[in-house]
Amino acid sequence: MLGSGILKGLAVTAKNFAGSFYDPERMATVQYPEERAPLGEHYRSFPLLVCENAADPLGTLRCVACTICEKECPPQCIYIEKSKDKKPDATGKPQLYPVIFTIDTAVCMGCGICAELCPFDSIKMDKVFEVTATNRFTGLLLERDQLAKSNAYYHSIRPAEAAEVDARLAAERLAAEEKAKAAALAKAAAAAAKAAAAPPTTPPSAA
Amino acid sequence: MSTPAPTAAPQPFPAAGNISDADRENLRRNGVLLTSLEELYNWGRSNSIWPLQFGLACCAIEMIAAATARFDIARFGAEIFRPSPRQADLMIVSGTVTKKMIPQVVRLWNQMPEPKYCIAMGACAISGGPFKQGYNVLKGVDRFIPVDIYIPGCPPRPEALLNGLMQLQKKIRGEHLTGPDAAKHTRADAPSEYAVPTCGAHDIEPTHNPAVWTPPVPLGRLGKG
Amino acid sequence: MESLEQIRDRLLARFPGATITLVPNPGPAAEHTISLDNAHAFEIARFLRDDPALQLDYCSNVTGIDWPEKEIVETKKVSVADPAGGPAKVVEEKTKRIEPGRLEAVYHLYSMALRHGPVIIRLRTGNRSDQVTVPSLTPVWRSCDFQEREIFDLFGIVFEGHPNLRRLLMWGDFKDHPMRKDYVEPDDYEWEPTPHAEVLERAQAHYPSVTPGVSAPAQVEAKP
Amino acid sequence: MSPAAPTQAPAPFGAPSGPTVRTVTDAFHGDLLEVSMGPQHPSTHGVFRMDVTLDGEVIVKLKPVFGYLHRNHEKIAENTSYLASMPYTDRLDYLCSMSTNWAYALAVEKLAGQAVPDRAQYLRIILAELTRIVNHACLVGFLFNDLGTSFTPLLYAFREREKIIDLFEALSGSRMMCNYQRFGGCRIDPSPEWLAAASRLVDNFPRFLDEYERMLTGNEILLARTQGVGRLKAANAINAGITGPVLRAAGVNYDLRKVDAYGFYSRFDFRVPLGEHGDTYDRYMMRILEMRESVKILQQAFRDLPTGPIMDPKAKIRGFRPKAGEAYGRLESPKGELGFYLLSDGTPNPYRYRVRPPSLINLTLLEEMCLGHTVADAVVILGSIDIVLGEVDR
Repeated sequence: MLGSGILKGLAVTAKNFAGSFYDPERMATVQYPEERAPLGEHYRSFPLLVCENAADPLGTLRCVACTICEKECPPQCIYIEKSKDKKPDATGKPQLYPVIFTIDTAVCMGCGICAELCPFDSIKMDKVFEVTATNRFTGLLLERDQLAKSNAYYHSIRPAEAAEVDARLAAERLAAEEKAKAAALAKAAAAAAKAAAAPPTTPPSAA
Repeated sequence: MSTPAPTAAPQPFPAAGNISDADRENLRRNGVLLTSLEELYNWGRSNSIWPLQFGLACCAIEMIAAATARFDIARFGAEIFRPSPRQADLMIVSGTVTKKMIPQVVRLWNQMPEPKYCIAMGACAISGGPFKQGYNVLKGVDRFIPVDIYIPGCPPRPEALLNGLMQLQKKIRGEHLTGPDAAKHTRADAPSEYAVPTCGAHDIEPTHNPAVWTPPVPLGRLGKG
Repeated sequence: MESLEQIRDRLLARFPGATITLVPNPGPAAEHTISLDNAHAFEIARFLRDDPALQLDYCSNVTGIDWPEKEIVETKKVSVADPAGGPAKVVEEKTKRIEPGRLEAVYHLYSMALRHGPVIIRLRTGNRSDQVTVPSLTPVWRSCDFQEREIFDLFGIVFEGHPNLRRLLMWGDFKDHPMRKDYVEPDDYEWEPTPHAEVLERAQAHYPSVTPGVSAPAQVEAKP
Repeated sequence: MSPAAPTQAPAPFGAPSGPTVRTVTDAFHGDLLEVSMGPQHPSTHGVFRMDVTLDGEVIVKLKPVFGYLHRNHEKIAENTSYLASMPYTDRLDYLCSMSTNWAYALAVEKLAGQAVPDRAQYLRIILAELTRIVNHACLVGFLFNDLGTSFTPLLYAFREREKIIDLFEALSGSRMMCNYQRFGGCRIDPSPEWLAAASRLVDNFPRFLDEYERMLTGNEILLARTQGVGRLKAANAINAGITGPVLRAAGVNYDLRKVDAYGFYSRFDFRVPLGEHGDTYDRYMMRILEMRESVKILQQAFRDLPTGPIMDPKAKIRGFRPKAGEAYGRLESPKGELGFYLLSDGTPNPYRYRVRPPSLINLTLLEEMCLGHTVADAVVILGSIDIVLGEVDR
């Protein structure tokens, strides 16, 4: 019968219309500002800079201004200026730090390559996507202090990844400390050995 | 809701055309319907923004997604995508604007009737985005048409577009029809049409419209080199 | 499918006088190519399509490549007899030669009927300025139509015999060939918030009055 | 079905085909009318433009005009590293970023002679087939938009798309621009929950397809508007380099998943659906049937997915420099043969980077397909070819 195909199709639509009142399968709408679909662990929007201590974000940035992200960023939206001096980082080791660290979110394409390549686990991807501005140059340019986010915040957006990073950094620090300790011990031992092997110009009682 | 200090001496009624925002707010609170027409008008406008059906690139897919069941832009009254610029209030520049395309974009903008608004959606429309190094890519649509809301992202999630739309609604609700800060479309002297660039031998001419855009202020980065 | 050498030998037998050379591909992909001379390319292409053993009926991809003129320094070790009668010395001798620039069109041919391929052929222009003509293979494979137009647009190779050789991607009045290596982009990004070396240089040219290193919106605001 | 004999001479190029252009102008026949459709046109899928010459409502000449989205992808890629081009390939065919990622990774792996672990190969197939489903479902929705339905099939398609896109987002971090493949493997290993969710979705997908088909396939308007419209002959299609579902709708059995058997496709059992008439209806059915075949492939892939690493341990992410040489890698994207031609001179940047865009080359015969039909049909034919402007203009 001519029109039976159309009627069949309309039956599907009618079923869907009725179903949209009770069938959760067919209730697709997320009432956006009030309710939000959860974002996955890996969701990425724009980069952020992780700092160890929220009280002193700029003093405890993990970033050492190595400029790998600046070079590798595909759309070239990162600008870094290295410091001339060194400042102690969270572990007390003197490091370079970025004097200027700017990300132009008007250009950033959120590919995550900077976070993937950062050897210091400093630059990570944020999950904030509701950004609007009325001026491209003042509203969308993120400076260093706007980018710096605490490690706790990083944990809150990506628990699994942050825990992994923390464990790795802790292990690295431990290894570095042990290495330093071992080096100190070896140095002491060497000094002692040297002292022992030194010609006995000093009386043995001094050793 | 308590109104502040109702016992104070009655304020003199301000002269016509000389009503400040505070006065207007005060009058509104006291139930004077003088300003309600403007508000009613803005309320109606902000809840029936008809966008131009105008997809440029990747972001257009997210714009379509924003119109589908899950995000449902119809909840904000903006689901009627008009294929003709003559019937549209809002231009969502969704995607990369190339130099070959910009004359058409400006022409479409000129054909839209006032009041009209522009949302630059996505990195490409704002600044050229990832493609800003391209020889045929315009480094930001704001070089030729005035942009009201910028939504970064590549592409922005549909929720981000909805958020941008809400910002635009807020902006529309705050517009005035009279007075020194009246909205652009109420002023006869404000430009509504902009010069259309031409495609020249090596580049578009001119490279930007000085009436809309001036080269930005460098933030003192010129020392590194 | 026959090997590339066999194909070349058959082509040489069929088209005496044609210059057909194998271009080896040193990479792991080992997709070697045949370079054809422009005089015979069209006939050879038709032969490749219609030959029953090859039946390369499908031209998948046409690529333009720009090889600008480049200076090649070759180092050769030459033994020089010592005039004083001592043992001969080995001296490195450097010769410079200039390899002329050229443009190249590369065609990837497959057979849909026999499901083999690719046979890759290359056509070369004489130079990059006035001898930029190669024969068009669009009459043989219609799929070259848009791709050859694109190469004409972006590289400036003129395909002789193309039925509709106009710019494909850029507008008609555009004069340059932007995919060439020496193409200079129009200067239209004066300043960016995240300037890199090249952009910074341009920015310095655009804003000579701004004192370097000073965070100075005020400096520019003072300007009209 | 055997492929059409290629020795069948294709119509000589430039020869008049379709109705001859009428020269008589009288009181009943006005002048020919030239109309520029696009670049802003609700039905040209982006910023595509067709300059059509009309005799009444019948098309007598049609010239496609490109370049309104020419974003210089190739030039940018030649000025940047191999890795940095990966996110740009997402933006080529922005509906199928996973396939484009894979095509680029495939070409680079061929160029550098790199191996890919088994698990990554399976993951790539899973993601590519999910992408094919997304693309075809959306395409059918867009095609019906072009036929004049106001949005309804597209709403159904996007409802399903959102589910798959959510999977992509959960895995790769972005809805559309996945940037997931790397040279020598994949970036993130999916969790067992992800795989279970994906497998569940795939198992449920035929139900959606049945519903979709019940709604659309028998529709008399569809039949009247598509059957016999925009016919494409097999010999012409081969000669014009048309690939993908458009070619197979014309009855040519050429699917790179079978021909090249790249990845691990040789391990999978699936059919290549073929059309008979090469008209718009066949092209529509081809998409529906391919989705069903993709579901089959996906079920096998979820069943057989091995454990193991997802990256080749020898793969280098930073400072990747393939040896000098060239390679052309191609695969069957949802649109057709997507190829990447790479020429390396041993530096970190490719010397020549070229995309063989199926969408562009499938448009070669648009004029022949549209001649003699009305403007409304041209819109439908264009919709059935399935173009994405990001790939057409690059």
